[in-house]
Amino acid sequence: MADVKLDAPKLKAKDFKSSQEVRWCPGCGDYAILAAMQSFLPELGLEREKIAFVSGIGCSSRFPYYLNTYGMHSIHGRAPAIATGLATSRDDLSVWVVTGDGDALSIGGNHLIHALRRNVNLKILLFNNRIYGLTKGQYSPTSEPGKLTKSSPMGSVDAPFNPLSLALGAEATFVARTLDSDRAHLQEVLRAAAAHEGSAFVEIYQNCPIFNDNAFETLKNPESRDEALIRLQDGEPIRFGDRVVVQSGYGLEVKNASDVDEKDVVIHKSDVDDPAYAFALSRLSGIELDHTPVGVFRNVKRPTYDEGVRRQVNEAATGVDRKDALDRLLHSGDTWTVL
Amino acid sequence: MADVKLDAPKLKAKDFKSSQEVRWCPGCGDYAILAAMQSFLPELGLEREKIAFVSGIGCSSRFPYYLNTYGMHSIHGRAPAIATGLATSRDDLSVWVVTGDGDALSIGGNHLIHALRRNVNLKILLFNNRIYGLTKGQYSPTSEPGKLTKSSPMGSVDAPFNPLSLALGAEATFVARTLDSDRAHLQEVLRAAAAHEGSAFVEIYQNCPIFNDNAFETLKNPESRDEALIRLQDGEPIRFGDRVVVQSGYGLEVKNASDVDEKDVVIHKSDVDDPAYAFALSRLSGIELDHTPVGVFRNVKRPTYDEGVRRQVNEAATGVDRKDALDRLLHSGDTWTVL
Amino acid sequence: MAEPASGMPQAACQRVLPNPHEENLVNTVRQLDRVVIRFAGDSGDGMQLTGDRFTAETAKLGNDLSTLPNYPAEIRAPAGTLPGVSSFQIHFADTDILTPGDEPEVLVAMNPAALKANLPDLKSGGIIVVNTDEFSKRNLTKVGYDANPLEDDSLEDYQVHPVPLTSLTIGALEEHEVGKKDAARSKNMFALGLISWMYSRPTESTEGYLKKKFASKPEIAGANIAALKAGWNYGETAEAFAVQYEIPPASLAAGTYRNITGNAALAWGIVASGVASDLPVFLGAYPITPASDILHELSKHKRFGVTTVQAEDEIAAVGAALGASWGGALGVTTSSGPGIALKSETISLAVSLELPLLVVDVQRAGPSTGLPTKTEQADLMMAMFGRHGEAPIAVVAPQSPSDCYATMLEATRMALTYRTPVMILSDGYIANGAEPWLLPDMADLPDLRVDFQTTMNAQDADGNDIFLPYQRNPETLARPWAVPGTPGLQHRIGGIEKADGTGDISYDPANHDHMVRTRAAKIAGIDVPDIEVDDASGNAKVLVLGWGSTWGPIGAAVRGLHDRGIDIARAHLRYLNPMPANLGEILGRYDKVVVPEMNLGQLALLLRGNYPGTDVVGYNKVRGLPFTSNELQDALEEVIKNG
Amino acid sequence: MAEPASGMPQAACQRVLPNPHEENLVNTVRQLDRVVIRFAGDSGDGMQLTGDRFTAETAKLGNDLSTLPNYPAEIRAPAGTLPGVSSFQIHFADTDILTPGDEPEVLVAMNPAALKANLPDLKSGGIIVVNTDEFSKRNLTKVGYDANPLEDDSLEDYQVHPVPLTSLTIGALEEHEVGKKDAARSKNMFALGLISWMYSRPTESTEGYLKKKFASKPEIAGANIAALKAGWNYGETAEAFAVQYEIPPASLAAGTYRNITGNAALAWGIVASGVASDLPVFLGAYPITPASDILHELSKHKRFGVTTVQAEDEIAAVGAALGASWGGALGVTTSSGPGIALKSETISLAVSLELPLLVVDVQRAGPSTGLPTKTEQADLMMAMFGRHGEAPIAVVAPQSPSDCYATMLEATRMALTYRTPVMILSDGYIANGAEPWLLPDMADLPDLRVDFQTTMNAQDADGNDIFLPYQRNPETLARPWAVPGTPGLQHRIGGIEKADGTGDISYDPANHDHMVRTRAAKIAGIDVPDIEVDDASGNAKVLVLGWGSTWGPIGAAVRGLHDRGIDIARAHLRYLNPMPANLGEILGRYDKVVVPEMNLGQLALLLRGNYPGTDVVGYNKVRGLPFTSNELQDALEEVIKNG
Ligand SMILES: Cc1ncc(C[n+]2csc(CCOP(=O)(O)OP(=O)(O)O)c2C)c(N)n1
Ligand SMILES: Cc1ncc(C[n+]2csc(CCOP(=O)(O)OP(=O)(O)O)c2C)c(N)n1
Ligand code: SF4
Ligand code: SF4
Ligand SMILES: [Mg+2]
Ligand SMILES: [Mg+2]
Repeated sequence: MADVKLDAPKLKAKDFKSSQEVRWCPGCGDYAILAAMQSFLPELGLEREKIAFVSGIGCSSRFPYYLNTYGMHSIHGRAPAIATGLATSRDDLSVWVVTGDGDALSIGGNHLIHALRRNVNLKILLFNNRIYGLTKGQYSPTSEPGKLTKSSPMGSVDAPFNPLSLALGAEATFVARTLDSDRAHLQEVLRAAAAHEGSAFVEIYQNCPIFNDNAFETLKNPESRDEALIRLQDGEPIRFGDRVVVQSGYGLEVKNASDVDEKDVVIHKSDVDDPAYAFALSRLSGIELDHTPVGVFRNVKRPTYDEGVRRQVNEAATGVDRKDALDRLLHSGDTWTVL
Repeated sequence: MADVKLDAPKLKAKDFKSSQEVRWCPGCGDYAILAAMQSFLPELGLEREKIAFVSGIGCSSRFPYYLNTYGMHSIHGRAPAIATGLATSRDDLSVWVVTGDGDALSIGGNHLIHALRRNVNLKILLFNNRIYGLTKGQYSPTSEPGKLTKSSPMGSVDAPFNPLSLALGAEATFVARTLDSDRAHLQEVLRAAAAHEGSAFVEIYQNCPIFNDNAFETLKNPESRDEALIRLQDGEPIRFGDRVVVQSGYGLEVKNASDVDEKDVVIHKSDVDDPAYAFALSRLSGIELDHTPVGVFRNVKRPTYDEGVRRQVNEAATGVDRKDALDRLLHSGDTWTVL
Repeated sequence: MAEPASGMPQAACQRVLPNPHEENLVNTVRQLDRVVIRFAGDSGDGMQLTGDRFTAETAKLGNDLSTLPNYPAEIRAPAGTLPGVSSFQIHFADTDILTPGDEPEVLVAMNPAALKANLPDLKSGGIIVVNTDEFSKRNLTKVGYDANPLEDDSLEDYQVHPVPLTSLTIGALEEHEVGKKDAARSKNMFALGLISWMYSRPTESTEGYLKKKFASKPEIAGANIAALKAGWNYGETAEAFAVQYEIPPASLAAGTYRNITGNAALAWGIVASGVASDLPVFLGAYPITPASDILHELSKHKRFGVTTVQAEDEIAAVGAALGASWGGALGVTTSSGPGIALKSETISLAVSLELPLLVVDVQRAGPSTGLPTKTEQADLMMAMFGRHGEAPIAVVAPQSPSDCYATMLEATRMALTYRTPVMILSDGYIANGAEPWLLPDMADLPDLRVDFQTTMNAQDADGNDIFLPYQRNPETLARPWAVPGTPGLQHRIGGIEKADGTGDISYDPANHDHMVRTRAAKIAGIDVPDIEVDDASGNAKVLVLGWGSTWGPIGAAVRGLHDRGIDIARAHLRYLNPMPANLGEILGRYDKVVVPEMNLGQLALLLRGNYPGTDVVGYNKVRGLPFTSNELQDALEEVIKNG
Repeated sequence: MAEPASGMPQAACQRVLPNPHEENLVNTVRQLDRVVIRFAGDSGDGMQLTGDRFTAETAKLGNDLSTLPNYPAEIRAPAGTLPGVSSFQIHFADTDILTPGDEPEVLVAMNPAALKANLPDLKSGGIIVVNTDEFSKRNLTKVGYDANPLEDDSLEDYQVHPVPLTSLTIGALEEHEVGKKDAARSKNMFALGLISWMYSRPTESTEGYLKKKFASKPEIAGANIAALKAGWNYGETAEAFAVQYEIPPASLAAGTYRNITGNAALAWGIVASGVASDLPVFLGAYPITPASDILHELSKHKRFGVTTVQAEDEIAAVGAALGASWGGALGVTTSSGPGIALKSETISLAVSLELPLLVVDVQRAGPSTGLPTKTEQADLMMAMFGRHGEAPIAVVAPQSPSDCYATMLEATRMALTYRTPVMILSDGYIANGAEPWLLPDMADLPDLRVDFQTTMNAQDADGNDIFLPYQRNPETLARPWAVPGTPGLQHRIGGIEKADGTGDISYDPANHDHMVRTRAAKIAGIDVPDIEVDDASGNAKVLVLGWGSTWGPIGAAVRGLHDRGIDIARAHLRYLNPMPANLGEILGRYDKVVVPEMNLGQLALLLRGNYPGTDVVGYNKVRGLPFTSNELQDALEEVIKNG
């Protein structure tokens, strides 16, 4: 990927606004994410032309239209595949994928898990509103069981994915979660994702006021959020409100701080090689959001696919005169001459 | 699913042989799996017509042709989707999916993870030979990095999936692993899978003598297998040779038995609800097979998708005279009459 | 003969009969034979509900009618903007009608955006009822109006009725226990009342509807009803509204009617197919505009033994439907272009397996994402040929919203009788459009029950009974459907070429050729009714031949020509593959065959290819919109004139 | 003129010139103008290698030739069984030839399975060289021979040469340091030596080849060379082989030749396209028979800046290729029918994005999985129409293995010039067949370099420079290709309909119609060369028109007719969309146009549809096999006779 320099931004947020009128429903969480992104992008230290956004189809997938970078609004579910082609063939670009819970996890599930296992240098932002927004409100693979929608009038019987568990099961090297409404946190996570070499998978809880309003209210409402939202900080003990997180078997558990010996409080480390810890962390909250960690769950180094592919090509191609080599290729092996 | 009675088989292995000549390469691990299956099937206690096998495309996917049950050799990667339709609409059948590492994890990855999260009542047998057999030897999503094949003459740069980690990340309720060459163990696992209500995901290490010979030799060779193969037994401490498995952080670790206090040896339990333990177990061996657990990793109960769907339909449909109801449907809402 | 519903509000009874000499008097009633009205407002203004209620009132009055809702595309734009405009058009008449109308004659515009977006469609001289309260500076700028069009001469070609709808409504509800905001939200009912008065529609059924809808919030129900009545009374009393119109009932076939959209009729046709065949219905679907409503509708009808699976993608959706078909259900999958493209590999498998499968394509404008909310007919060639190998399937197309019901039953008959996938080509225009539907009698429901194979069907050389899964019915060429669970008939099927009869894998060249031809012959041999030609005079030299949703506009255009004494013959293709046996003969009768299509000439190419010698003239527009009958009338006249 | 290679083993020099009166003498040499030989054995017997070496020897001798390998289908059957048979056919002659030959005249059968599987194809009276060592009771029963066919009269119509190949080989290698098993494995080289003797081929190049191949195992090399020589000498000395044949060199165009398969030529054509355009090549592919070899071949050529990505499925493969195209690479994706079907939604996106994309379909027998190793031409209609919406793309088809190279360069020219997907329709017959190829001169490599957009291309109303991503080249209608990374040209593209020029999303009906027509016009306007007709006499009333791999068989059939003085014209379509501008005129010249296709008449339908008035007669067989020139000759004669 383009060499990301996270300093001295010379561009401003407004430089990343495109001429297109932004068209989401009033109050849609996508606005906040867009604003956060526009004011974050200068930090990349890249010229605008060095940045490419690829999206699928969905409300969220209109994102690229609103950024003054290169952008492709592709087809449903295929953005990770298309972006893989771009990122693999162009080492000078910063390639971002914007997708939704339906786009990434339903129709696009296969491309997502393969991009993650390959560790293609993509920053994948999954706007999870737990609903199909664009098609007007069917349940998605992250909707809660029993959800009443137009396509599930007696309640959905689908068990949802936990997107972070799925990503970890697919060998993701960078896995994070954040919230549309918390710009500072969102940008912190984007920063870490941008700095990661390889696939960075970021789940962003996004409110859809029209079809799934307040899905993440527990994490936003001042009355409940302190009990529910866990901000992960690398190297710091995991505490929130008067609770702490401790190990329990192979997983994690929430306890009252007062019941726990300080040394038993889990110290968050995103760089552990074994994904078991991050997986445990991903199980701390399920669909109910009762104890929901946000921040970077996992951030480890592993060779990237695109770099590996390019290295082989570069090794083989260095110093080759292509036309001459083609002539030799054609004449290789058994040939004969007619005079 | 059809009520599986695991007793008093009245049919014999030969009753499950079809008239078709079996056509795999000599020495292919698929033969052993077929033989094991044919002698296991009578144990289901079901008439042959109550069993259906659905496969995709690949050497492994020819499996249904050789069984005297109902069978569909479908298209590449789609067996879990097709089987979902069958299993959801027919509660009286025992539905099995046979697939390969390419079929299930490459092209079919999306259907696989969705079948697992939904917990559709399917027994999914993934014959993992870590290669594309049928198309003559390209690397697969389970091949080792650096693998030299026709499509990777400089070595593959793909990082592989760990199929069990992926399944667990996708919320699988039953996850197991076994070996083509160990009929007793294979059948034990099939038995457990058959008894499980919901999706049972079974990875079977299968030798492809033609394109990836001896991929699992470490686990088969008498000289190495005692050091490498870990047979999981529910309720028993995990030991193999003179080694034992102990917890280490959120994961597991192999130690010399002599260095470990007996009480620290992990007792295997497949029925823990938190998948973190099974996930840790799945990470014990990577692509190198140095410490490879076989047996049932996870086996927990969760409502099945097909049952949920049927319950809603049955609830709604009970006692309904369809023709009469149709007439009423047509006449519902605003109507008017022209005389 | 329709019986006009009674029960109009009091005031309506005091109307004066039309008097040509007193045209300008208050409350003149004038007779019309037809009118096209469009309600337009912001997405939040409730225009669809307004239109629906006006439709219901009109239907009860016995007019024939046709409607077309028009939702904002794809995204929810901010209030008051052009992309946020939602509209509903209704055409009703005293004769049977075929389309929702080319140009509205009446436009109800709830805000500047609605006026701006819809004005270009309005007939010159048409009536505009406009909510002046919304014409604030801010709202005008939002849509790019430099000046207030109500205040300059830009609307001088129209009859403009400026009405402060919002404030009148708020005023009328002052004594009701609702907040100002809720009061303002009832302005659509005020507008409905006013237009109902203008066109002499009874509002009683709407009152009932509102009471039911807001049963748990009686104050809201009350406010809406009050607004409705206030609107009516405003028409009655305001001097501005000099004329009231009456459109006498149409003489329609006797029976019970309802208004129905294409997607609803299609879903009900699927339900009816399950009933008629006595099979459980299994729908595998993935949401996509404009097909999602079929999934939504069917999800509600589990009581008919209808299972709906919202799959992870379209490939899974068709796969699950095929798996269910194998298991003996009526397997159905519904989508639109992009999804159908994805299903093609699996449909090819279904061709090879020779199992019944219903594939509904509600076409939208393409290529790629295209214009998801706009209509088009450009998937015909994909339906015919969009699969690898020789993979023929049956293709049918409904011609109007209500026709979807019967077309689905026909598709089911074909799928079950011939054990084949059948593609049903609807489109966005049919899907969302609505028209009155004469409800069929249950006694006429066809018997589509299937004989599943339960016994051996052949003998081997030694005289043992055996089962041949590809032994064909000599008449239909269909193979036996022996579902898993049937004792003794265990067999294996798959996508590799099979020996005819045994179904065993076969690499025999002669067998492959035979199977390719047999599958083709099976589809070609499907029994489809002859196509009928409407050539009243018998003197026509030109035939106009359409398919699918162009039925209405073509019909209206042809009627226009006939009314003007111009000869033209007309036929409409419901069966696209195979085509009716008499089609060649029919085509041969005419000098020219005009084929209007909302694509670049797909049926035209098929006709030229399959019926050499036919002089096919395409009329093609790909605007995401249905044809207007006027443009068609002109185009047809042109062809007729040019001989 | 070919220069026959020298260096035959000693014995070969002592040949006796043909003497008609001494025909039965030992070592008579007879001249032939052509011969078709098939080597057949078990998959493990090395028949492909044997055939390849014989081909190399023959090529060096200056004969023209054409070859066709035939691998077992799909699965590896146990040794000695019918499904395990592998064969290699070569046709060589003293003139230029067009096909690998209808029927072999010589069959080398290494075991009973090979005899049984191939005998039906052998020309009556043909020569059989058979390895008697393998005709054990067990092996015979394995393939269903009740009696040993070498011992009853079942082969009396043929000239049978029973040779204990295995034991002779083992015997010949007694003094070599190889085990008996390795010795026996050299029996294919013994057979090659024998047949090389029979047809006077030099074995020197094979010796060199073996030394190189087994450089690290000199004892194996030595054993193989000894077996080769032993075979040669056996022919020379064994009385059974009375006649030796000579096929003089053909007079071929001067230059350097090599033998090449279609898949290799296609891969090299892709490499050459990268060189000619000076673009990096990016292949996204998923393995599938018979296309995988293109992926394999390209994977070897990273030195040309060729990136190959083995994707997780076909959708990802084409997606990645499209992503790379967007980034400025030459994006390519290769597959066969089932995979192409899956790619269709993404190709439709590429149509909308108007980016270059090469899509190779190596057709195989369908529908569904069909017969993966067998050839067919039944994807033409899918190539033309297998996408939702009006989504036209260019379609071309190579006509022979070596022609794949030039066809790929042409496809690249079209894709880059017009910024469009191009479908290349190869098939299994071309893919695996091989023929000599006169190597092109690098100086003739076309210049396919592209002008990427790097500057603004328009001005806005205020006179500011702006970039319009859909501003078209007035001649080609292509839009600018401004790749990410280009400063100042940031823009967004997508699958929703775009306003021409700005590329902004547009729901405007008129714009949509305009864009649909523009995309169609762009493809219709692609500059393709006129089609050439071979109508030597100028008297032909019948034209035979083919496309793709039927080129060889049709050519041979036409030559046969011409040789017999029968008039027939011939043309072959490389450009299927758009078709050459002069095609209509050409078709118009003939009373009848015969279109032979390995499908049920797909091109025929297009011709009838696009060129009304043409009397198209289809000749269709769908057997998974190429046509034989004999059957075509008969069929054409029939049409000519019946006027
Ligand atoms: C092949 C295909 N199938 C279906 C659709 C319809 N579709 C568009 S977006 C979408 C789901 C959107 O949900 P999500 O990805 O969660 O995005 P959101 O709108 O919620 O941001 C669907 C089903 C499509 N455009 N293409
Ligand atoms: C749509 C499609 N793409 C590709 C193929 C070709 N194909 C058939 S099987 C296969 C992979 C087989 O590998 P695996 O699933 O591991 O099975 P194995 O042969 O190893 O048992 C491929 C790529 C196909 N048949 N269909
Ligand atoms: S539907 Fe929901 S997700 Fe989509 S734009 Fe509206 S609020 Fe946002
Ligand atoms: S190729 Fe490998 S997996 Fe396939 S049949 Fe042969 S040995 Fe088995
Ligand atoms: Mg969503
Ligand atoms: Mg495999």
